[in-house]
Amino acid sequence: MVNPIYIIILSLAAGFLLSIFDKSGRKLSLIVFYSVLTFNVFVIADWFYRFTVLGVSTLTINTAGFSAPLSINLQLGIQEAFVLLFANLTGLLAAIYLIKKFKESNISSLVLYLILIMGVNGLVMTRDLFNMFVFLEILSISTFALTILTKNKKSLSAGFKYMIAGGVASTFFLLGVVFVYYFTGNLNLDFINPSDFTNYGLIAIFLLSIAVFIELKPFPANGWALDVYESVNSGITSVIAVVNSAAIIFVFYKIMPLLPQNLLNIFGIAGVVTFFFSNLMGLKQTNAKRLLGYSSIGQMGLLVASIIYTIHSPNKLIYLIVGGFFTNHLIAKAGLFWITGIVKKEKIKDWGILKENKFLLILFGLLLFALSGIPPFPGFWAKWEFIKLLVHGKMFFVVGGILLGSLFEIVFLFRWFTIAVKGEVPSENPKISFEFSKYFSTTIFVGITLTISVVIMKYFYDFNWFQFLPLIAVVVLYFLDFIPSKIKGFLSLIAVGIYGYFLYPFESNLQLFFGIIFIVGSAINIIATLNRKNINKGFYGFLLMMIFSFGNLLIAKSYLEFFLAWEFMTISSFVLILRGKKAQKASLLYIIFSTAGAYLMMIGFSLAPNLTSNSALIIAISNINLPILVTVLLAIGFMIKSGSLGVHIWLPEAHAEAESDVSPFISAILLKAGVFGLFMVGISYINHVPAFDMFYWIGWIGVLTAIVGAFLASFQEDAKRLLAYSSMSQVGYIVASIAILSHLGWLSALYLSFNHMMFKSALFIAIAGVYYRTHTRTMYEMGGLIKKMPLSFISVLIGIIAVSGVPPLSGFGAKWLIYSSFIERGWYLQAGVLFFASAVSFLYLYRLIHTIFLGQLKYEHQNVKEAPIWFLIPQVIFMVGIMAISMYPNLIIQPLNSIVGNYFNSSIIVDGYNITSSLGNWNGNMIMFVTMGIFVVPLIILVLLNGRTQTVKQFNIVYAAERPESPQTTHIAYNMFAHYRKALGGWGKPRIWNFWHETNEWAHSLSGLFRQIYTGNGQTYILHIILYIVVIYFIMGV
Amino acid sequence: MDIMIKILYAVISVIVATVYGLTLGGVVQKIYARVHGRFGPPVWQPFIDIIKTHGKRVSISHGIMFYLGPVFRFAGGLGTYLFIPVIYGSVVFANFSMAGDLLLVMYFIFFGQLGMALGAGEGGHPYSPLGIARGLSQMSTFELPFSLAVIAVAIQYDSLNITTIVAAQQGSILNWTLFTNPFAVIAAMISLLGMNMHSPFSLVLAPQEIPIGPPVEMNSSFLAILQTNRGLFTAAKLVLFMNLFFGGATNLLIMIVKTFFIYLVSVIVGAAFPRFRPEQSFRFFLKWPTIIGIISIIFIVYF
Amino acid sequence: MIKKILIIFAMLGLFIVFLPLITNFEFSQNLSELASKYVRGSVDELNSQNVVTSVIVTYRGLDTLGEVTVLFLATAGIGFLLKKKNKKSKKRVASEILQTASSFLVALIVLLGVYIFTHGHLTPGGGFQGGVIIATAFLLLLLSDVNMKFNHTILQVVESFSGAFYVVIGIIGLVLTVGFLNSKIIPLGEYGTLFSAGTIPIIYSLIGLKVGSELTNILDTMRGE
Amino acid sequence: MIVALILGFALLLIGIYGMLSQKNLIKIVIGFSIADTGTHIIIVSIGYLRNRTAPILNSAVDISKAVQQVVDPIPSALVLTAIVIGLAVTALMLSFVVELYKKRQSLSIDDYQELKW
Amino acid sequence: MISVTIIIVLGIIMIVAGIVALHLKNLLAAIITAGAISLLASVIYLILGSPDVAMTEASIGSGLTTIIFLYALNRVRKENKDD
Repeated sequence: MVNPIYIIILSLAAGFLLSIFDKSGRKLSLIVFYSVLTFNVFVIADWFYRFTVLGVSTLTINTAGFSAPLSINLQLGIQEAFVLLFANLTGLLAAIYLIKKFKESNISSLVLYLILIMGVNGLVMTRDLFNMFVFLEILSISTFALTILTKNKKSLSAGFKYMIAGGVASTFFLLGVVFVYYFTGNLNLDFINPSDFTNYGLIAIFLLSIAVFIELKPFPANGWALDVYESVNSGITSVIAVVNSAAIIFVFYKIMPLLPQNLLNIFGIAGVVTFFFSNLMGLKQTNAKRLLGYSSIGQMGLLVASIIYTIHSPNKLIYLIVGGFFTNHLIAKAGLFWITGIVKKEKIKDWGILKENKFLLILFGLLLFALSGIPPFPGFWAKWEFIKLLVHGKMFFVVGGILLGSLFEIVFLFRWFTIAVKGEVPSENPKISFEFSKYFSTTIFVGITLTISVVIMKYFYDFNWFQFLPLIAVVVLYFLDFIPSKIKGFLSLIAVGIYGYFLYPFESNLQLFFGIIFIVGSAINIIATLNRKNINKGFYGFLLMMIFSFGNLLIAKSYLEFFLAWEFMTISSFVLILRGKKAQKASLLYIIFSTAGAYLMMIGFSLAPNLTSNSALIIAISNINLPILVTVLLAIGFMIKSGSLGVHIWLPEAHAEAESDVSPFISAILLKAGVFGLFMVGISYINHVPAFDMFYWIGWIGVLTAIVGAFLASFQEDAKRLLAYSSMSQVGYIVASIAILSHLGWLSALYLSFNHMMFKSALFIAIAGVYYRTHTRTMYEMGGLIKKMPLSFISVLIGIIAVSGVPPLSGFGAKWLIYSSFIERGWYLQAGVLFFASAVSFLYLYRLIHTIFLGQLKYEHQNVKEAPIWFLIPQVIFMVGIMAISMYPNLIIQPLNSIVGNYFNSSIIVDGYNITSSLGNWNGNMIMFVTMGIFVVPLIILVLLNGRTQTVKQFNIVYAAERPESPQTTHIAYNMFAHYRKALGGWGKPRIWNFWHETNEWAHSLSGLFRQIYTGNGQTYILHIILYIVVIYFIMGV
Repeated sequence: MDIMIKILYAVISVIVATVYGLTLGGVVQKIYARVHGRFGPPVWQPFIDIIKTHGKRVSISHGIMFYLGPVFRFAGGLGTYLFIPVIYGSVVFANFSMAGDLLLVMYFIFFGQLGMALGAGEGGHPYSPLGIARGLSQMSTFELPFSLAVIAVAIQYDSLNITTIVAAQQGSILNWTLFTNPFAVIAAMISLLGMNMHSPFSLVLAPQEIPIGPPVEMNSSFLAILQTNRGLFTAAKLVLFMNLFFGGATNLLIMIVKTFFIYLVSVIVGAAFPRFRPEQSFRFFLKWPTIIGIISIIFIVYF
Repeated sequence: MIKKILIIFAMLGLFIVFLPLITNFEFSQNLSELASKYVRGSVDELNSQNVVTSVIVTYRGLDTLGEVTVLFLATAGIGFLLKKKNKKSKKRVASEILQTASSFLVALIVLLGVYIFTHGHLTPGGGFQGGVIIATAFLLLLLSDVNMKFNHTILQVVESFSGAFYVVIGIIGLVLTVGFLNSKIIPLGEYGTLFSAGTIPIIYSLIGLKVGSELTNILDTMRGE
Repeated sequence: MIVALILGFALLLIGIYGMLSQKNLIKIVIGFSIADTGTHIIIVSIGYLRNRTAPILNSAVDISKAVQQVVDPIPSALVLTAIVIGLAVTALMLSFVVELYKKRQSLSIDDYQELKW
Repeated sequence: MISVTIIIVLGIIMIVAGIVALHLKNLLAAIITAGAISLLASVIYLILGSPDVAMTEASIGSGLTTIIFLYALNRVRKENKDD
């Protein structure tokens, strides 16, 4: 137990003597330097341990032999210890990071650094206002001087701007301090009574607080900070962004009790405004460090807002929210700044270099994920609880600002990430030099953030290992990554099997049904991935993570568990999509839309009433009367995931650009997660029908999705894109059927979901096989492959028949159910549009099979072989499945009937194989046999009558005027439905795409517009500060 | 034994329909010729054609799908026909209509078209996919008014069961859908023009543009099957229309009379109008008949 | 132009912010409670005549330590920033009379400085003022002899050790468990004499030395070559 | 002494105005220094009590009544610290100015805008 | 009363000096003028009963700061001459 004042003493003594030590060599001074920094960390860590675990009470340290207020006193409590622990740790690690610099540079740099850290400790612990000013100056001056650790024109001018801004701020702080003394006769925080500030006395407190607030870099008075972040050495920047900020935010926290409520409110809003605008302006930023600067400033704004808005909450919540934001920002930002120093690429577009260095890329990714508030990192929990708190406080504008700001942040952070993973390696300096110290610090921080994440999950939320499972999967497979891909594939298959076994006893059959889609469907699809060669680092980890999060969705017992699984699903699928060769843009779109959806859901869940039972959410929700707003928000969130019209534009990109054996997962299974969610909303809805019939509109959206998806699919040249739009269209049917909210409707939705899972998996895998052999997805580059890949052809044939709904295959059942339910419900026009969509679907289905398998074989494909066995196995399984339920529809209709029977009274009569609705009937079995009969009989006749038929070679086209020369000119495939597009005229314009494109452009233009205020002129920045002070003063209105 | 009798009846029914359909084709050829001022082929010309093409010495196949294409096509025609109760009250002509309802029939129409398209596709002739692309596009457009009309009918009779629909139209000529729901009938009849692919909607076979269209590579027996199917399929469609809109038929004669006149409508229109360009055709179907179809639904729901 | 208008707005705004502080200002008639305690305590507890000194060195000793640190940082920062150039500049010889006179004066001025910081607890002034005066003495040397070179090692040693001793005196208080920077760790002496007020004169002397050497250093660095 | 207070604020405003309006880096620092002086005057004038003497309790002051006779020592103590800190900051600023000038041979703040947006 | 008058007179001089210092083209003169402000300020401190502050301001504020300013100016000028 060391008195923490020794931190100050030792640092000072060492600082004073360091230049003397240096006379006998740099080694000695370095040893002293690092020992002191380490000492600081240990002292504080020891105290932190005492406070948290042993429950020691807050420590007060008097100086000069007098007690406060006579003398200056320091205080070390759990909060101080928490802040200081991270500040000192960051200080130490940043120093380690900078070791090379410290070895070379002037001894003064060590002195400055050491005293900077001392200043932070003093600033956090002191309770005296003027002492705070002194420590603030110590901190500022050492920082000013350290900005030129790497001296160049940029860092010098940035440093100067920083100085004059800091100078102005401290002048105001000083004024505030003396006027506080004038009004209260005291300088010690513990002895100042906020009620002494009557009327214009508030100005004193205003000056004090605004000065601190300016130091926290509020928008727009923060240009100087951005310049500093951009130009200063990464190690020092991390200290400024993290250690200094931590200290100053704590100062703000300390003086907060003095502030009147209206000023607090203003600061809260100002924090949110800062968060929003800095993230908005980050959109257009291309310089890596400046981008981090924007993010950093934004996070500080968020932190301020979170401190202000949580002030009246229980301690545990404050720790989680403020502590979460705090550590999250601190660690992630420091780590990212360090990485920018390692990578040494100013422009974000050059960051493709990172993919050469996998370890660094993982660190980068983890830190970036942490910064974006993705589970399990602390920011996620903080955001969840914070939004919940704000929503309960009805502060919707604040919520909107924060979430929109977060979305912008996601955009630029993930853009950066995708560039790092997929971008081009810059031609000059294509190697990242290795420096152990730099890697060391960054790695430690990543480790710490992961530890904190686990601590939060374990101790704040008490999740069980099942909820951890997606993460465990990633970690375990990360360590098994050296194993060849095939073995990992088998292991994954086994793992999914075991997982399914443990998952199995479900509380309801609906869960079981989706469990089959999610788990069994995934398992079969995994077989296709066994075709992978080599190692395939990271693939199976994220695949398992995704599959396990699907399963966890089913058994989630609370909103948070559901949302957690949902986020895990999003992240893992994002990473999987990103693995595709050109998936940079696609994955970015995906994550942006998913996040937007997730944010809506977050608000929705926050608004939802508490659950009353301890069942899985899908069951418990039936007793919950969701307000209409919640229903809308959740529904939009789920519909984004299922690619409904308007928010579908991520879908084709993601499906098309993902690796070809990943696409089936996305289409066949991931989209069903959205469907599952919609069912959840529906279950609550049917039990508590609100005044506003929202599902009517959802129904229309589903219907329009179906038709637009079908049309879009028809105009694609890319096979996977075609299938993607087809998925969109099919899920449109499902969404519309759910929206019917009737027995028949839900029956159709479930039936189609199951069917779609099978035939779309089969189709995607078949196309994967074709792609594997031909290396192209562009359909007109193929043709005639039926002769080379007959099995794939059969699979596609069965697949498209099932999709199209032509009897006798199971697709017809879906169509029959859907139309029956629509007409029964009275949604006639919708049914008509669906009919149309269904007819249009023939266009793309024929196009798919014709342009790939029929027509003229290309010369370059003369030697392609049938798809590998691993692709064929799952296809066969799905074929068998489709045939089985086609022939014996009862296999599926019976159980579905009983599932839906839990929610609605059954409206169909199942008699043998005959299914009768109020409108008509359908006997799948009989249809199958009749069809077989009428197919076989003519076939036999033909074979008997036409024994002389001879098969001719390619190009022996009998009735062509000329013998065609090249397959390219003979194979009609390109822009096959050009005339249709022409007929559609103005309807064929990509309006929705244009809309989002324009939105994007607008956001970037706004970003460009707002950042014009940062003229780069130090004087203008001062003007901003002064104007900011004046404006806040007038808003406060004393 | 029951099933054998059923099959026997079905065979009879199919043969009758095929013969009738082919004859109808011959008659229409004749009418066309007379309208054009020619003498025209005999009404049994279709039968002669079938036998002749079948007798061709050279028979060429481009592959398995090409081989199966005509089979699919014929099966489609058969199926469509077999799932329709042809004559109200008749056991022989009830076919397999108990297997499903109107929706089944509508979707079974696609079966043959899809199969044919696949077979033609493998033929490798550029005209085939051109024709199919046109055909599928046009099909999607005329399906829209047709489906609206069907929905209107379903609303009207609160059933999708063809037998039920026919039963509801019995008793008086005024019970026919034609009179109770005229808009639906108009929409459907316009669709029928497209379905029958007569001028001005003869995009698929379009003689001067893509001669013959999809079946361009079909020869000998393959072509013969297609020609047979053309008769059966035409009959099936006409019977379906008769059932839905014109009160059905209680005996063979009424059926022949009614279907003939239904067919005549498209023939007359075909003789009077020149062929549309593809996009004109698509746009046409998506405009007027669709509007009429929507009107029919509104009409039946609100009046 | 827009900027000018904004500046005027800003200034006007600031004026309005400050205005209530001026218009409503009332001079208090009595010392605040805290100040009264300081005044009394300076006599009763610290035995120091100069209350300001008591406050600076003892009561708010931590501030002063920080203040010294700030100056130290500035020295370090300036040294870090303005690295010496080894460029030869034109020699300019000052007159001999000036040099001799200044050497003589330096001793006197240093003596004055020492007087001021040792008497900080009795008269106005103290470590900082004394330190500045010492630095002025060296400034005189710098001005009279352009080529004057200080022995930086000595400066550094003085600076470092005076600072370190200051801290050590603080620690003694901690070790004796009466608190960091407690000035009562040695006898308080007789009121009003040089050796009174506990460690105040010692600390002020150390501060004086430190400040003097630091400022000399700053001046030397700023002067450049 | 309200006059001193007004003077202090006036100097503060003049200094800030100088920082905002002057292009020359050295003048900006001068402005800062003037503002600093202004602040110090404000602080001292806050501590002033009418008709009282300096808080030095030598023979001129009755020690027992010292509390009624001296001005507030706290602001003086604070100002002392503030002045030293002001010096430190000013000196550091000036060395920045010198270095900046070395890099670009200009004293105009408008010439140092390469970092922006 | 005398002290108030002195402060007013000094104050006016200081304010004028402040404005002049900012507007002087000659930097040397500007620095000296600014130094004078500090010097006058120390007189005011003396009047306000703070001899400690007065000493400090005189030595640091007006003395040392001005010298540092001059040195900085000198360096800048030398830099200019060198090139």
